Amino acid sequence: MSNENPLTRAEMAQRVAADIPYGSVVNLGIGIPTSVSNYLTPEQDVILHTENGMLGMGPEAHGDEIDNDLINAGKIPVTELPGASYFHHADSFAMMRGGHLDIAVLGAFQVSAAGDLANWHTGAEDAIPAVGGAMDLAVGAKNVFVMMELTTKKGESKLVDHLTYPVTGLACVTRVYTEVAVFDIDTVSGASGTPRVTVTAMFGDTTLASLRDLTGIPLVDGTTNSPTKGIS
Amino acid sequence: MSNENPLTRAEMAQRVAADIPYGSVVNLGIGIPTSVSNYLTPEQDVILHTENGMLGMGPEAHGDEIDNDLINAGKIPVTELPGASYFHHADSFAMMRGGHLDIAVLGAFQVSAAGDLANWHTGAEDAIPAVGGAMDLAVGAKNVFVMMELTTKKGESKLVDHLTYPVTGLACVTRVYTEVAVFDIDTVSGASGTPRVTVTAMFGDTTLASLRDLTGIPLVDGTTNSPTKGIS
Amino acid sequence: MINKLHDSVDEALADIPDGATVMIGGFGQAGQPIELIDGLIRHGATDLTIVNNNAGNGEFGLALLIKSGFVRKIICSFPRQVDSQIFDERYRAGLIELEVVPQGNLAERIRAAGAGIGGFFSPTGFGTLLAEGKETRTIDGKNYVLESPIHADFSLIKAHAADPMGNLVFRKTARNFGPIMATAAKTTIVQVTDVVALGALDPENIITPGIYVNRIVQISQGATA
Amino acid sequence: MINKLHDSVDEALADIPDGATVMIGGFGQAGQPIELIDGLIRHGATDLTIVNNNAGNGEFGLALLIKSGFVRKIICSFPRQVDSQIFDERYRAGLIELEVVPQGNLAERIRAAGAGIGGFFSPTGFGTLLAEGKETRTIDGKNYVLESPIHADFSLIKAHAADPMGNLVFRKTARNFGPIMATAAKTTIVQVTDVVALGALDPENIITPGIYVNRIVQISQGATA
Repeated sequence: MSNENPLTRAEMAQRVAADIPYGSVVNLGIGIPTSVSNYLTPEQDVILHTENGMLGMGPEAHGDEIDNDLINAGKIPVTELPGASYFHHADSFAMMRGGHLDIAVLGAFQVSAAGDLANWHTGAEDAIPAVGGAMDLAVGAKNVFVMMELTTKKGESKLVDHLTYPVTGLACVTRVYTEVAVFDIDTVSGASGTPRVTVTAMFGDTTLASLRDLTGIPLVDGTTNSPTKGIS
Repeated sequence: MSNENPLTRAEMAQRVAADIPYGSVVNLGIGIPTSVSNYLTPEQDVILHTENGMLGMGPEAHGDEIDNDLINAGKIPVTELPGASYFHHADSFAMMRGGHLDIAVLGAFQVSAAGDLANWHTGAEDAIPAVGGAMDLAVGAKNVFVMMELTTKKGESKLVDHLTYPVTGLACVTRVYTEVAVFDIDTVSGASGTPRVTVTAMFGDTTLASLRDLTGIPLVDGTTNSPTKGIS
Repeated sequence: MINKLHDSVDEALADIPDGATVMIGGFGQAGQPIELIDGLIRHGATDLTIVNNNAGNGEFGLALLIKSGFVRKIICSFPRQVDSQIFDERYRAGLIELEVVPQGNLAERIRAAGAGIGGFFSPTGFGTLLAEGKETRTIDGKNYVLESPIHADFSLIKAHAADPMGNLVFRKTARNFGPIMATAAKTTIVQVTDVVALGALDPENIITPGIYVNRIVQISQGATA
Repeated sequence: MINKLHDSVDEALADIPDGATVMIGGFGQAGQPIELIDGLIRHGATDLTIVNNNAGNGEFGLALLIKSGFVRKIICSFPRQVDSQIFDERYRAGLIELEVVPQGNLAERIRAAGAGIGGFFSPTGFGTLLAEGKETRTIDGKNYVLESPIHADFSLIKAHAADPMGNLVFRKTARNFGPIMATAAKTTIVQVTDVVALGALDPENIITPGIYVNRIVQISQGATA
């Protein structure tokens, strides 16, 4: 699929940030999802959770602010905001697993039409497995947003009918942000065998036909609705 | 069994207190076991746990010391000692269940030769069941000491071959203090089917023969050893 | 700025429906949210399932709620006390259902609900009447009972101080069930003595992070409902 | 008076035997007890099973311990990092065994060991390679994997301050695995920056009660092993 005017990564992050409802508690995954924090406004009052035991994480620390005891999941020094709290690892993941986070934003190798997520293992024979908190976030957060390019370097769709990469979590992804479109996944229908993927926004010269062609998924047209659908 | 010179309840409590090793972490059950605290010396450095979320509990509070937010398991106002800490109920019972308390001292209706404990329910048809933390203490503490009169008002032994009252915990009691004798129970052997109950001390004019006769248990004579046996 | 402070008890409790499962904090009187309980009685929702360590003491708070007849069932560890006459009477008259749970299993089941655990094997209660009908398993030579999480629709708890985001600190043994019940309910309502400014609580010392708190009502010390 | 303070790292670690399971606190560098790890290398116990979130960064601490060849197996959630070259090399050479556990299951399994739980049903990892061969169960329509506790012989952790009884407070995200690892080991050894007098820590703010701590070693800030 060719597209002359896709979103840049910064624009994708901006889009995700704009879609996060007021007062949400959010975990931003390592890598590109972390950049979403650059576009959150103070008025959104979003509370950031980091798996290593903190709510109310502030921006990256610089200069004198750097404290090696205060880092994020990517082990980068960060700051604390008023109202922050610290807790141990079992409490941190209880918070996650217990469904208390509103949104986790994660990267992905693949997402299936049923909302299955693959983002922890390439499946390569000689790869050293390392999962971190990915599986916990996938099953724990109320909403899992994925940020990824829609296609691989070879031009294959990463939104697929069935995963070919090892699973991180089943029926967990609720929305996928890509450089050419945003997809909402109805995981409830998906779990009962009738997955439903709706295209809620398209960028540049993307067409629904081209997305259907690329993904092979019977995408539903949701672009006529309001651009930002509510989350549960 | 007649005995003209049994221990008083205060003497029993004194005896239990004297047997608690230096630095032990101890939970004293509601009722008579609570009185053991009256005989612990500062030199013993015993740390008292109360199930409602505290280590380092001090003596009962009086007058201006009374704070309704600081109570023991019997809901009596108490005080805090230097080095005390507070924690929530799940943490308090994790501490208990996880085997971190050295000794629990409990009352009992019956104890069996295998170390089974009955202390929560009379078995009466119309009794309202109420268990509190009894079952958690029974299985959680490294050593469970029971304090009880050896006989019922009808003269029946409360140290029995098999419980007739509803079970609180199986193979958990390690020592029984009564007004006429102290019994050590080898629960490890008990669990494998060969219970072994040793009499380690007798008071007044008690004889081993009279104890065997009363209990119907093949009691081992351990009174020639040191009066206070070590605990695990 | 996030502000979870509500003006009144009645407003904070207004949406509790008939048939709700409501956890109520406290161990005896310590940590018992008396003013919220009094509000729940005024509110009048019926057919409630109540989770608490006890079944009320004396003639106030939880005991009064039970007396009101709004409680269909109580899940607790220790109903029978010297001053539990109100519960005792209704129980003997067959007017209230009782599920007795060993105290540590009660606490762990509440925690499990908040922590997304589907069930856990506890050694407590094995071989007793309270484990009858429950699945058991021997693991590494030790016997366990499978216990389930207890979820609630609402938790009513008492804390010492809150900031506007709902971060909480407690006082002494009044902490007891508060922090775990806050995690196990869809909606947690807290009565506090003090409300402090955002940032006034040391992040190292917060016991319940605000994520677990939905509504805060301030009850001045010594106030009556 | 109870005093768990030891004079030196080497003395505190002296009885760790070959074949021990040793939990080591820290998430990356934060909370990693570097001086205790350096001591463990000097001590020379072999055939160790190490539990940590990671498998070492750079050329210090846990990475050096792995390089020493004393580690037979590591249980962790995230071994592969940009600077995990020491682990990577030994793993590819077949010189170290690896058990990868989702981070939340790792934390909960450690907590379960300390809390006397025989096993628990976790939704994390269901349907993935990491649940292969494990018992699964559907509870109320949700899928779970049965996970087991992880017990340790020793835990080596880092805290900010301790009193002589071993009550601990931590600093910021350096808290991470410290409090739960302290509960899961037969013997817990803590390195701290500050030692304070008994009573100097507010009982409301103690994160790890002294009951979970066996030995304390003070490491002055900025000290090298």
